[in-house]
Amino acid sequence: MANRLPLEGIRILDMGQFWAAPNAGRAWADAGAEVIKVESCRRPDPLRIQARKIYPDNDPGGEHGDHWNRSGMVNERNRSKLSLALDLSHPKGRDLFIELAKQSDAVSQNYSLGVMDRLGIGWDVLHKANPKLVMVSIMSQGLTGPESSYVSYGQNLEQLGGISYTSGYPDDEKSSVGFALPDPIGGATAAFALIAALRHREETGEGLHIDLSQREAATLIIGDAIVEYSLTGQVPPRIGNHEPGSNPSECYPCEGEDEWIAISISNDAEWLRLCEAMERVNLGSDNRFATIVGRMRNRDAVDELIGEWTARFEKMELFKLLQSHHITAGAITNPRELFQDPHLRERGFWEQVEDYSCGTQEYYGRPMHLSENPYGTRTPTPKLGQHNYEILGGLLSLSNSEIDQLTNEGVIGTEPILTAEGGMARRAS
Amino acid sequence: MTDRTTQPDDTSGLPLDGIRVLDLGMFWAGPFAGKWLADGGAQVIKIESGSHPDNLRILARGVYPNGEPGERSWNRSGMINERNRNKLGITIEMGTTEGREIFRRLVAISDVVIENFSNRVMKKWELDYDHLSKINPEIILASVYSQGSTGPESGYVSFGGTLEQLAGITYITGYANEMPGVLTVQLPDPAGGAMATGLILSALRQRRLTGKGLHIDLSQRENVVGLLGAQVLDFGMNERITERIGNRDPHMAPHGCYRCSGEDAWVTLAISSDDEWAALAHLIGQESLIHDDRFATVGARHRNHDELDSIISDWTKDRGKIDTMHQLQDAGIAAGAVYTAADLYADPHLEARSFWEATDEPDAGPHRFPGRPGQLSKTPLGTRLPTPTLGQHNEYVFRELLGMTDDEYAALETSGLITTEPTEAAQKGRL
Amino acid sequence: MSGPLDGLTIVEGGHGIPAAYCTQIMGVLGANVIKIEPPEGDETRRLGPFPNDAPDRESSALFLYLNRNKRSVTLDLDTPSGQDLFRSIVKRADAVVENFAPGYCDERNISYAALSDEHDSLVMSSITPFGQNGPYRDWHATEMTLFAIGGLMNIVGDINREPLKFGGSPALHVAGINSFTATMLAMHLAETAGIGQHVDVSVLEGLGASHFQDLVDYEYHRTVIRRGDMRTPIPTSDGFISFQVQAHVYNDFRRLILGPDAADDDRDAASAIQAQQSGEMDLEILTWSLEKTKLEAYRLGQEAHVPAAYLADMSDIMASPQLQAREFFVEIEHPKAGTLTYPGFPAKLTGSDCRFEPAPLLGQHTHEVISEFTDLSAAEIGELQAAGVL
Amino acid sequence: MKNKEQPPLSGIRVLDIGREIAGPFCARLLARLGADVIKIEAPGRGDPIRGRGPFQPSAAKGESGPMHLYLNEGKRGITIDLASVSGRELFLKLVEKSHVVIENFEPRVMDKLNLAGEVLRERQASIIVTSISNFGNTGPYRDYQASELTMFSMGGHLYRSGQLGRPPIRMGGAPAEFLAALSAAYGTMLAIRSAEESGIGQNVDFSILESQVTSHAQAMVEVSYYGTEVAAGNPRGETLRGVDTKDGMAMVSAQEQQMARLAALIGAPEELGRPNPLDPGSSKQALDEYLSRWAADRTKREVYEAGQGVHVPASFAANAADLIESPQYQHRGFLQEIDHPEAGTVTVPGLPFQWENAWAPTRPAPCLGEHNIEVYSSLLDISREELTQLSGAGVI
Repeated sequence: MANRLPLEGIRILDMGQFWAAPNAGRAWADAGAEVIKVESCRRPDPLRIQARKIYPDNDPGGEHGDHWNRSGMVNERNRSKLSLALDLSHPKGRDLFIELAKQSDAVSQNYSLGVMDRLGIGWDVLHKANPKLVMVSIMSQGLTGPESSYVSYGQNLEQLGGISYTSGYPDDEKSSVGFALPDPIGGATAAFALIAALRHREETGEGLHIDLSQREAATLIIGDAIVEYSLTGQVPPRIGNHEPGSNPSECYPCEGEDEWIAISISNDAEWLRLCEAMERVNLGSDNRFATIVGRMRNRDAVDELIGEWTARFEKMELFKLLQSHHITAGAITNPRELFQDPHLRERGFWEQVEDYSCGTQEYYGRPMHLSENPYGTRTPTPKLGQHNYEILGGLLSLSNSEIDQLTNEGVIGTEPILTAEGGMARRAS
Repeated sequence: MTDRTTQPDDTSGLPLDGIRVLDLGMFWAGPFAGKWLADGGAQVIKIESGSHPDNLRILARGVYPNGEPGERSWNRSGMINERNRNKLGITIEMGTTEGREIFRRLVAISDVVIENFSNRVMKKWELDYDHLSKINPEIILASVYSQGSTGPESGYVSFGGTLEQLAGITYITGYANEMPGVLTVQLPDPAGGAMATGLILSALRQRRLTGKGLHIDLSQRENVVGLLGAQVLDFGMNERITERIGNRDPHMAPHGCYRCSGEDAWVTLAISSDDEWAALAHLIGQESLIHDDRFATVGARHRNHDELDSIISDWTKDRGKIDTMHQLQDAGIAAGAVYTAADLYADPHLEARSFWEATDEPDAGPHRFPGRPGQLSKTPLGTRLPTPTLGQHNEYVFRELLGMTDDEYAALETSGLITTEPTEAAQKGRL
Repeated sequence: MSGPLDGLTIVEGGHGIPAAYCTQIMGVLGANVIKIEPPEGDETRRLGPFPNDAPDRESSALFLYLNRNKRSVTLDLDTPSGQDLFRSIVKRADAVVENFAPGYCDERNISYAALSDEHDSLVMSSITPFGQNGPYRDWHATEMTLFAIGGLMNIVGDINREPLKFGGSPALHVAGINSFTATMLAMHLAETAGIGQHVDVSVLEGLGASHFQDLVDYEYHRTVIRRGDMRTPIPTSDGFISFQVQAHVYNDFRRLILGPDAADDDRDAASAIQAQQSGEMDLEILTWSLEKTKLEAYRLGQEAHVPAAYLADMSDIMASPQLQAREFFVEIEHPKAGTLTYPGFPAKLTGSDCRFEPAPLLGQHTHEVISEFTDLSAAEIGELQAAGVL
Repeated sequence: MKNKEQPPLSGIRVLDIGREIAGPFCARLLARLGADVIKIEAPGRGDPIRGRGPFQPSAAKGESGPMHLYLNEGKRGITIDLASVSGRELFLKLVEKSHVVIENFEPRVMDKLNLAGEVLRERQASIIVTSISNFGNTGPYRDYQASELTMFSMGGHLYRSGQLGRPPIRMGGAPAEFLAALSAAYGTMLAIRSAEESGIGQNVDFSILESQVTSHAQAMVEVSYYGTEVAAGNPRGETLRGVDTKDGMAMVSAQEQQMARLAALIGAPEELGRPNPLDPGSSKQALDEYLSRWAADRTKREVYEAGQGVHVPASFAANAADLIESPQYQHRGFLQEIDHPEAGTVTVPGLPFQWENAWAPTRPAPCLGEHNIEVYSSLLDISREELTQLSGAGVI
């Protein structure tokens, strides 16, 4: 019983594209849900055919020439799903989709505002078709409100959500960097919102529509700034790498070009341990540095003496050395280093997947283990339309000839029709 | 202001050097304050009279060396000698106008007057604060009343024991759920004496700031109620009247007094945390009890306190109280043997702290008496002078301080205003 | 002026009753008392009773009483940052009154030696159960164990049963009074001669110096006094009273009980009193007492000059005509605990008034005091708070 | 069947023994959806986050810090000394009446307290223990110490931030911990679902480092496919392409197909709207110059509105004040006012999604031990006398 996956028996139509929504879809699929990635040959997930394409060894072709099935951005975040390539702009396509919705528990989508309605599969239609259906719409700024139709990328949402303002060097507002975190944040939010909604549906018997705003999700990261402003009337200042209560907390140079380590000293005892690690025990009793106030008032001197010491070490060596002295430190690592990192390797974080068109590849796993539900990638990311027959035949019990017919009419397919690409950029990423 | 040339002792460097105190105190609370000030270096003149010596000199059942009153028993009473060290002793018949005139002359050259009569006496003598301040505007009068100078009961007489009852201590002392007992350790007197001393020192500060003397109207009863603040607030908070709970504690458990081997031998112990409980269980060789549901948690130990008591008693009953105390303390548990006077005098810790101070009374001989609660690092306090015999320093005080001539002084002696012996009537009280 | 200790700044440290009660007295007399609490607060905040028996660190009856008039600063003295702030505060204070465990201050470089280094006239009173030295220095103690070792418990209770502690915590409170006195003694020298010093107060020795008779009995003729058969008080219609009859009032006492025309007893006072105490007149006394209330019996006795007393419980105390006439009780409004009735102050000093402000909330004055006593900026204070030092 | 007025997680009880940010925020998300969340803190000191100000000068200690008010809103608060036998027993009694425990101690702590999931399930088979740790409950870095800065440093984002010659600069707020809390809430919901079906609880072992690694747009798959991320070499110095306005920074992220509309908007020559395929960079640069001149005498909101008016992704760096005044947020009721006994009225973000009755009516962050009586008497029916004993012994 227990090792039955938590979402077994749940069917989700995942119309997500780009990043945030497909991420959520993968999370559900990994956890046992039957997640059908619904694309169409006219409008496949833009990441299959559009900007920021990444192919194994940078080779689009591969042996079958199906480059749209070789896009890393897609393959990374659509694992464990089924694929149905269904042209929703075609009346038959729309009807089939509605039929599927009747047999599904949830629909997830992140089209721009209004697209679903234009396609004739808006909430009202689907809810009517299946009163128990749960739909999650992952929007830039939600389904309602004066700015709900505005378009944006992750970096815009970082700004509008209030993250950018608090980021960067205290002395330079422009120095903040885009990390496009609103996407993973939005995805994670959608993932847990849907499970809560499903529980609600099961207890009340009524479907519902989750209206999610990625901008609001981004604001969660700096929620305390809102509270602070409401208390003090002051906009909290940008504090750079400083962490409240930690003196010092900063990035210090390491051996090599542009290599760094972050150190955060949260109390006097930790400072003493750092002095030991630096073999400068005498500094421990140096009144300039012994107390928090001292270290604040002699900040430059502190940074200088730490910096000249750290510069002598390779960052990972130093990371381990500092940690062996129970000092809070972290090397500034890049993706390559993370990919090799022994800790992540030992935790089995990286998953080897035998992709359909890319051979064996390694993708990141998930940030958690469930002791009773060991879950993970069940199948590789499907090829476009890979499960057309299985799904239409199985769920809608269409005969093969009926399905062949749909194929010929272009309602379903397995190859993108590389025309209508316009307007993609308008969609929330 | 004091002429030191013939002063009986040297107080230079001590905190109160140069302060002169007239100590009319009787019994305990007043004299206790006088002793504190004398220890601190003040020149404290204990004033008695032949007709009214300090009652402790002439108690019905006094305490004398080897139980023998001997000659001049009034100078051999332990109760007087234990609490009047470092003072000068004189006699004045305060009942007479002449006597009070002499007293007034002393007031003029003094800083502090201490008295613990009932509140009628000083008025009757026209020596209340209003009168004294006319003689010496900078004088500080410390009245250690039993219930203060005002109010319907202000004239009532009391002793430490009766004050304990009136202030609520006696009611909450006793075996749980049983009739109360008349139980006393006379705590109000030392408490009142100490409070009076602190207030006198505060008053000296006020005088430094204002240039004016003042009257301290202290109620010993109130001083004792002040020791029960939490119980007073509890009544207002929860309309709860604190009752007797024996040796139990509202927070700590086990918390009690347990019989040890030997005659009337007992040890107390108090457990304030799970860790201390574990330590105790180990010590008494009952590790299994540490996680026993009856005792594992704070609430459980309170609920099953009776069981705990018998378990602990079983362990203590065959052990010496002192050894047990040491064993418990070594295990980090708050414990104390129930000490008798003999145990106190024999205690190595008090010995190491030189708590006991040697005196040598002219008529009672060498003895050791308790020191004091507080020790000063730069100006150590100690016993410089034994308790004076009745009127011992008449000559110094009247001749040196008041500058009386030989004739004046002789006249005093013959008139019986001063003496070194209690009157017959006074001594009768001792029969 | 408001109080005799106006202008004195006292820093209080440590947990529990003695130091807090000592500085409570000083606060009532006008001193500016700064209570240094660890970030988790003084232990007495945890001790009941509480209003409606609901534990709350802001409304412990014991804490509210012991800490009125004070300002509370939270400071983590286990960190050099906290110790440094403690030193800066003391630098501008007149006295420190603390009851940390012996050695605590030395380990943290806030001992008298360290503090007086830059402050000649500083008075520091250290209050501990057993004093700053000697074999028991580091022993644990409570009200009861000190009452026992102090030799007082031995004389309380019934000789055939276990000795008793006094109800409540009077011994620890008296230790606070003793500390007040000892501290003022040192303050006198500090203020008049600029000489500060360290005052070592031992609770045990305070009790050792508070024996009425049994020490002397032992010292003078090696007699060990113990508690006797427990005397029960005299019942009245609504409670209990007792008389302490002495020689010179013995016949007044006879007339009180037996009527105005009772003849004098021709025995000598001592043996007469002994007879009375061993029950000779009990029947007559009962007949007399049972038809009176305890207050009536008390008054009649006192009017006959016989030291009489009634066993007052807390309701009697609060209702006492005497205490009310003296306006002994005061009402203090506290933001969390509400308005409650407190004991006032046992003495009235001409020319000055007592001060009664509520006890502080935990850390209520941290910001205020730190800004007043140090040159720290709001931002620096914020960092210290975030780091858990304040 | 439950009526739909009740929030989705009503009936679920969560014991939040978390501290600082990740654990408490995870619990707070569940509280907002109607779970009965009991925040359990150490007596006296409480959650260290309480120390994070700014505070009003005379505020009661630890009750009115913005981060605390934000993270612990919607919960009841009690105190237990988990390290004491008595405290541990109290906690286990609560576990018997709860569904979820959320903790973010360092991994060794729960074992040291003998409160590992296996132990808890002896008392309550269906209990779920969500553990959010920096590096996870296994692996060589398991017991390493970390903070927001060091976790974000190791997450593979920081290396490309900031300006050359200056240290890398972290993202504002606490993204590593908040993102972790959101994902952990998902894991917890999965476990709840599983437990409601099977009656069997489990441990959710969550790693902040791993959640950072899964938060990359493409770098990880680039490494996997190419052996190196495209952005390799030295990427630093690249910052947001912001433009200065009269009152702050804005940004216009026009893509090729949007250039024409942008050019028209800012009055740039039409040809700049048609980038030269041979040299797209040059026209982009020229366009940027027009853009900055155009933006210089407009407010950040004007730039935002105008850009969006022509369907060009435009935005501005909103600060807390802008967000509270945002018409969009006000329309959606994302920010709400709560009255707090110590702090007064504060504005707190709700959840970033909504449906009818999705949100539980909330309550202000609890004062330390505020609900001891309520919880201990009503839930465990412990007498007030015993509560006073427990308080005296420092257990609560």
